[in-house]
Amino acid sequence: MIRFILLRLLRWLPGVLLLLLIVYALMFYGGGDPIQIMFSREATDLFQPGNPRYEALKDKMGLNRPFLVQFGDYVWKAAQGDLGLSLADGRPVMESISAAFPITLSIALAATAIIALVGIPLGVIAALNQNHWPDNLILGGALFFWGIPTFVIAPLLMVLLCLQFPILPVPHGWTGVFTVNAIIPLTVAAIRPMAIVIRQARSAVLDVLSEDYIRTARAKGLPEWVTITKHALRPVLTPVVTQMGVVMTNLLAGSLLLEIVFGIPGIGRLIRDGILNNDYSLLLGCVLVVLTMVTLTNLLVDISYPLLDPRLKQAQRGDV
Amino acid sequence: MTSTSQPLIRAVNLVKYFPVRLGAYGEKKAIVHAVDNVSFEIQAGETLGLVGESGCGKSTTGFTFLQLHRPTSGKCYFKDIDLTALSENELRPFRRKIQIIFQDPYSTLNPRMTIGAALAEPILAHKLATKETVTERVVTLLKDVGLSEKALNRYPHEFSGGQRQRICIARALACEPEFIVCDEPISALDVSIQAQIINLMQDLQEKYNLTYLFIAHDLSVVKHICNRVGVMYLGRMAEMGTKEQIFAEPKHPYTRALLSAVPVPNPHIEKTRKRQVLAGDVPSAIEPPSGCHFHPRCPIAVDRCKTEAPEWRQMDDGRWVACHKA
Amino acid sequence: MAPASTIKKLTDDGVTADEKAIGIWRDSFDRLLKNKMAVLSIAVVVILFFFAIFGPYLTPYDFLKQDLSIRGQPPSADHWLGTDNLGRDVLSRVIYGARTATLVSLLVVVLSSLIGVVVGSISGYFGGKVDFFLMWFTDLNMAFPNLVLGVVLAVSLRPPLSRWMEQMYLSTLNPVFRQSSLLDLALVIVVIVLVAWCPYARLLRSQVMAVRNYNYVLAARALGLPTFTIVTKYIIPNAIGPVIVQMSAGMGSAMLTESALSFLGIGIQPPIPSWGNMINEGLRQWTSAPHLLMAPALVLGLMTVAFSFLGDGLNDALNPRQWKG
Amino acid sequence: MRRISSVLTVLLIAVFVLSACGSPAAVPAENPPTNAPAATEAQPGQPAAPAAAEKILTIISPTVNKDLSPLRGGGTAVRFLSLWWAPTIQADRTGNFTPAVFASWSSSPDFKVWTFKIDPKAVFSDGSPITADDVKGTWELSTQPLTKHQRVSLFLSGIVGYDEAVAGNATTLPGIVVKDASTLEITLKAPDPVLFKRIATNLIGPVKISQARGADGQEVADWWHADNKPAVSGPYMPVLMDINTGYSEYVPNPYWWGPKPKLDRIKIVAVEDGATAALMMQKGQADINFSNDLPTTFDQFGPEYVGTNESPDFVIQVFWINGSVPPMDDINCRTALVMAVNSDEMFKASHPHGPGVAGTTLLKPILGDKETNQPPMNNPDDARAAFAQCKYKDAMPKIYVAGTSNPQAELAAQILVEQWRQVLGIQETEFVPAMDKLSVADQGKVQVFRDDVGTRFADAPTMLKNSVHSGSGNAQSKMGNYNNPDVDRLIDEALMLDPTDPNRNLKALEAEKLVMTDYVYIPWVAEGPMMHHMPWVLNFAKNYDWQIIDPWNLDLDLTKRPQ
Amino acid sequence: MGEILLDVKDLKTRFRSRGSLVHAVNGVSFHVNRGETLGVVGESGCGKSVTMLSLLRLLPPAAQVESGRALFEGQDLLKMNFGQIQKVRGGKIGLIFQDPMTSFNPVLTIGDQVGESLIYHRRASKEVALKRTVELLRLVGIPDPEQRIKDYPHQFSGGMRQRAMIAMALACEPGLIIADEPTTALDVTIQAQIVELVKDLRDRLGVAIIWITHDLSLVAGLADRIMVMYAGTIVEEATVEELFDDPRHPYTLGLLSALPAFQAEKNVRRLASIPGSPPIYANRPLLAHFSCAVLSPWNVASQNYPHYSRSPLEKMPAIARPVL
Repeated sequence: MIRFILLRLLRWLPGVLLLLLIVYALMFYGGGDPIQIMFSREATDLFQPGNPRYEALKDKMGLNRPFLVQFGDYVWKAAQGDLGLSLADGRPVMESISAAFPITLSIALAATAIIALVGIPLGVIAALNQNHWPDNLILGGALFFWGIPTFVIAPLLMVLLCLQFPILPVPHGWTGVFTVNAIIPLTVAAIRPMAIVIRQARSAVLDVLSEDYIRTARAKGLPEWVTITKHALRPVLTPVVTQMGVVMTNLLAGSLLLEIVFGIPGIGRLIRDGILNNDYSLLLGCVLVVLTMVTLTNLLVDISYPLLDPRLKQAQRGDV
Repeated sequence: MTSTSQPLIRAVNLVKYFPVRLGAYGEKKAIVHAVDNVSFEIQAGETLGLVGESGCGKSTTGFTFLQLHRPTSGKCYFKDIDLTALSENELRPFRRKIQIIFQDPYSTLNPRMTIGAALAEPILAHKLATKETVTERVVTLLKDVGLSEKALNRYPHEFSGGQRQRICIARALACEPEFIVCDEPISALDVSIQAQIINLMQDLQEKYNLTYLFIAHDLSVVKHICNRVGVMYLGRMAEMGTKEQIFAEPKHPYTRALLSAVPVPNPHIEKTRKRQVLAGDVPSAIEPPSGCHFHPRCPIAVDRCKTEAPEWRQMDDGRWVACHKA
Repeated sequence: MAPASTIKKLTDDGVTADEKAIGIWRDSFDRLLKNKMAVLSIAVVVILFFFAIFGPYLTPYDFLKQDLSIRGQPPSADHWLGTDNLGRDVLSRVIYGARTATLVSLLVVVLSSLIGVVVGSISGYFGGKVDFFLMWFTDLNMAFPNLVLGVVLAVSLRPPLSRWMEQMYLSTLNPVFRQSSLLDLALVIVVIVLVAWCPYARLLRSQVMAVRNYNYVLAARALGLPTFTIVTKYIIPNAIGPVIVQMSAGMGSAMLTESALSFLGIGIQPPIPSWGNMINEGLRQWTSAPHLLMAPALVLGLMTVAFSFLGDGLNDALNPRQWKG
Repeated sequence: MRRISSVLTVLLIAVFVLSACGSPAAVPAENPPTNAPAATEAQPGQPAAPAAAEKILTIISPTVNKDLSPLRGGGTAVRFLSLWWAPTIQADRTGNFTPAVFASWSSSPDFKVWTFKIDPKAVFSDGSPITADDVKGTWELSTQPLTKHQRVSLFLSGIVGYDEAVAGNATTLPGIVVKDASTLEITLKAPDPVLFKRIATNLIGPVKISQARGADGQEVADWWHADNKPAVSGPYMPVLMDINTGYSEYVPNPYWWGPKPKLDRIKIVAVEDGATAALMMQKGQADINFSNDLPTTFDQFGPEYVGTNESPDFVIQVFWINGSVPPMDDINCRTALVMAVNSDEMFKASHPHGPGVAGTTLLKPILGDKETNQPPMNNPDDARAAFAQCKYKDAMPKIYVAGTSNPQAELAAQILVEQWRQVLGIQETEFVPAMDKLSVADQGKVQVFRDDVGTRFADAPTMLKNSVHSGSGNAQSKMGNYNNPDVDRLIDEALMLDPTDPNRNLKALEAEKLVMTDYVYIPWVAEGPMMHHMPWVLNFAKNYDWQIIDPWNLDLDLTKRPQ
Repeated sequence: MGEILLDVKDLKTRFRSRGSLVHAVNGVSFHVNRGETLGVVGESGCGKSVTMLSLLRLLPPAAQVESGRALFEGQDLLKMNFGQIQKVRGGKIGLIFQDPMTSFNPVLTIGDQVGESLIYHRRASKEVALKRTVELLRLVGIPDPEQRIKDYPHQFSGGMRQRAMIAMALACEPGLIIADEPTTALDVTIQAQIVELVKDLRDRLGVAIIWITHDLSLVAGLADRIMVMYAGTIVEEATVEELFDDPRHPYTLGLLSALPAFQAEKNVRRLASIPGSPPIYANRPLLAHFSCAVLSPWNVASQNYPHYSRSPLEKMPAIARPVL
């Protein structure tokens, strides 16, 4: 198991470095001038190239060194947990990320929990009523919400629930998962991936229901609910957990739109800030964190397979 | 016809191991001993049957001989040419001489190709006919296997299992082979169809002087079609001899057990005869038992069998056996 | 299940009397036409394509024409979907947006599936180190959140490309290099393709892995057919089914990604309309002029759903697992 | 099923744990009780008022400001600087200057040496008096490059020693001499008759220098953070800051030496989305927007919401033309492009409810209608005629329009390019929302920049000096090193003259006329600061620095606010 | 012996597929006596499995019993409500399926599955069920059953799994066990083991068995009576000796003569074969086209190319022998 985890991480490490290098290069060559970035546009004239103040600062920040030296320096420091200072606000990137990351993670986890608690049962209900009205209703609903982009559904929900039927305060910022403020963002975060999970759970249940062992269970004369809960739902878990892993990584990484629309100070918004300000030290830090999280999530999903499916414990696979 | 001293096909100490990883997280490396030191030779025009239970490596032997899997060690001679020494490109001209018929006719034909195209493909690839003459050749092939030329423009899913197996045979014949590996060609078919295919294969053998390596788990079929029979157990050859030798007086305890297990379509015999039922299951090919692989199930095993693998030796009557007590 | 038409053919005289062979693709298509939702989706998609191609010639207004005297009008007989806050006709813009969306999603799907098919089939057929490396790269690409990658690429690639186009124009005076909307389109497409090819590659790889071990591929190898023939004639046609399904779903998600990028202001730049930037503009005045948001959002939603249904229909039609009893 | 439930349990526990550490310490607007204890601790001598009667003002900040240091001189954070930092000299809404930290000031006759006296009542929120050393230290600190003060040159560039300090070569300004604890003497490089106006701002208001400056002469990190209990000089003081969410809270400063503040608490909430902000305002969850304006918000709340001071508009928004880049290096082309545009249309589209007026000339907002030059004429025919002369008319390089970073600017720019399209048939335009989105290599290529230009007090030569003088950053960076020697000469001469001398304005007008015939800008709008406050906010006004004027006067009419 | 346990009359089952109907079982009548072993032989797609699934109403949704009667211990299985049929399934009739790999739930332990029916049919506690499971596993010859009940199905070998399957069918001591090709997926030595085990159990427990297979020789030593099915109908039914000694129906004869072993003694060069292919209803996904073509096998059996028509068999009536 440890070997497995180590191998996995080894597989990812060069990749993460490569991606970092790409992003670094893109921002370094394609992005704007970091010094000018550091000052908002209101007084850029002081920080034009050639201006002594500009040059003094550039020298002080080590921005005159060659590209690879700067990148190597960055990686070396990152390995020691120092992600450098943000170009835009001069604060340690680590500090911003450690403040933002738990928020994104808690949104992702909470939304995943919602999706699991609501989406899976709905998918199962749909499967059990295949081609009857509950199935059509659930699938139709899922498809409907799937068709609406996050950035449309968010303000619509807001206007609906805060203004038209004023039952909730206008959400802004982030006050924690278990606050009124979080209801709308979490709903929005959950609603589109839930559509996928519902469909996935439904087709997984349908697949399982056509398996021989369900017929065996029925041939044993088990009550139908036992057949469903004991025999049908457990095997469904594997594909659904895979899907949840995908949902989770998407939520971790793809909260960009959500966080922008609701002004949630998470990683997504940091990324946005990084891009808007060409703040590549911030952006790189975020990329690093997101990649790490995605890697870890994938790892967790991989590790969980054998726990969910005992067959895999004795798995035998080709040596590649 | 080649002389008996010069076999068409010769496999010498053929070994095929598959490395695998075991366990939920692939933490353990292991090796599947699929084919372990198997040797045989087949004369031109002869049919060698290869029998054994599933997982004993009989199909792998066939695939490995055809270089569809590259052997771990050992040599495969086709008319004195060592196939194992050839690269994939050098092998290509020989491919047409050595062909294969698979077990499951449903997965053996490309569902997106018409029968005509599927049959024409190898002929054109080996330049055995031009584009103009290829149709004629394909029609002849179809006739050979008892299908009409109407089949030309049809797709595989429009045919029944038996017809598909006919098409597969036609395809194997398309590039005029000398040697065909028949990998359980009838076991996926219904009983009534099996007989048709067996007859067809026999007819074709006569017509084109084909050499067969006939792999099967059904002993009665092997008995019917083969000249010589090899019995495999867990990657190794247990016994090989003429049909009469094997079926009339098996020397290896496994052969005996195998023969005894086959049901006889005669209620009078079947209800009274004493069967020798082997205990236990076939062990895993990943960690095969020490010594003689068969010893844990062998009714006549002695201590020596546990430690020492029996030698593959020729008996006085010409048959080969791997048993200390034979 | 067998379509009725084939039953008739077969039962006429017990054999398939008419000599026209029924290919498996054709068969799948027949099955697709049996699916009501899929047919409806096809109709919607066809209408979309129609408007994407001919739309701009059918609308009475120039999608760029500003007329401040009629800014922010609700739908009326003259302007069916009203006007935006610069007095442009929303209907004309939505229709032109269809062109943007169609162009982007079609090219994205075609390009990314091409890349995916090439990578996936190489990876799946050859296996081993090639596979390891390609899948490592694909996984990596997939792990990178697509919107983030898209944003980073869009932000960093645009300036040098735009510079290059300008140089090309000034040296060749070819008006093609003048179209910054072309650059936007190309960039959006590249950005989406760069992340969108991964699922295709993965899908095709697993399919190829499965198909590679099918006996007909082994048979083809045993027949000594060239590798290229085996891959192109035996493996890919049989592995491509799920890719086609994915392509349909991919059309919808490409449209969504395009609009998300445009929404973030890094996709199609105004004044060229895209549903994304129209939604972005419309969102700001949602309460006062809902039609500005609803028009593009509804069309976008409809298209996404249609492609999704089409994908489901294709899945049913192409997936042999569903043919059973 | 066991496994399902255990997985879900783990997931839920993880959510709980994370929400505990993930939710920021601050809890915005709608539930004050949660952080009331923390807040009351932080305000000595100020008994907590009963919750019901508490007047809590909520201000929306359009960005998350991670840096609230008063020494930055830019960004949206400075918009509420006057809440907690007193200005050196107060500029009121009518453009008059009244004492603040500096009680009085005088200059030598040649305007080269100035003396400022600090109000003896002026104290920091820890009770310590504001001294001349604090002012000197603050100003020196502001000039350091690492302090990154964005506007320091506007205020202090004339002082002897400024150039060394600003390049990072010196940490002190020899031009500032502390005469005694409450007296400063400032020596200038060149005469400046209006220095006291120039420094009348909150942006260089004195900070407690022992807190702000470290031993190395540089700014102490985060000294301004509420957790570090900064000694502030304004009517309110911060008690809580969450820089990651952009949330901060302020309560009255017990040592404030001016009139008693009327509010019990001020909250600043970062809301980046304009629609959300508008929704919050509508529901009474926020009172002032500082400000992410949506044109539609104005439609919704009306001109009263937009509001403005009656102060003279010193700021005009302009599309500057970079004359060094093709096609703008051809005057015919510039003429055509300028003449093709109707500024009125641009203004109407972007500011349907005001405030302000369509932009005309640079000096009209300062000098008024009587003495002014004629603005460039909008005349399509002349534009076309000029365009016909343009050498680029057949191979028009693409025109980049930079700085369309807010919705109004974008609207105006869209009208602009549409008029070019309609009149001249120019298709090749591209918007660059923020200038720094361009890489260094591209920045020289941009032909049109949207930016504001202004003067912080009604002075015509200063306005021109800041915008079109060849030494100004504006002329260098946005106008492609625009250099008209005659203009420079006239401006330099005007600046030396006494403010009461009528020639000061006449020379400026003469310079402006020259600039206009060079066709280097397209005016868009002349605007005063927009208010963006709901009707229940009382006594709210801003000056040209976007500072709240008389912040202690800010008040709320709770009866009007929706609950 | 002699008492009729199951009596099926004129059973018709049809498959519905987009507008067309396929009669997979077309008027089948047979009976099983108490303690008797009935062999059901036929090629794939002849309807032998569907017949048995119809009895327990375990058909896939697309299939439907059209008419018929199936009296089991005096009650009509086809008319029972859901609760009643559930009591019969597993309780009074045990089922053994062909593929023991897919017929066990891969994520539940053997112990969880084998004795499960006891909990619902006999209201046994979990402990009792587990204890009984151990007994059952020992009965079917699984070594060390106390440990093996904690194993998952994939940890069993094929033969073991089929043994466990038999144990599962025996759990509630049913009067009848329907074994649907239980040894087809097994190797010949394992098949011999299973056959011996079933014989042994049958003799010890006196349970009636319906053994479905395509292999005539397999049931030769096992069954008391044999019923040959072809295309949804019974073509011949006889005691095992009668059938092998004196096959009446050409199809039976054809089946027998197609067995290489049957002719082994005669040492013929060519095998006798039944020309053509048996009609098939959708049992292979890719054969969907053919499925519907063959609505009633006897009149459209010649769905192949003419020279492979099944002419010798056409129009042959089903020969029913008197029930012994």
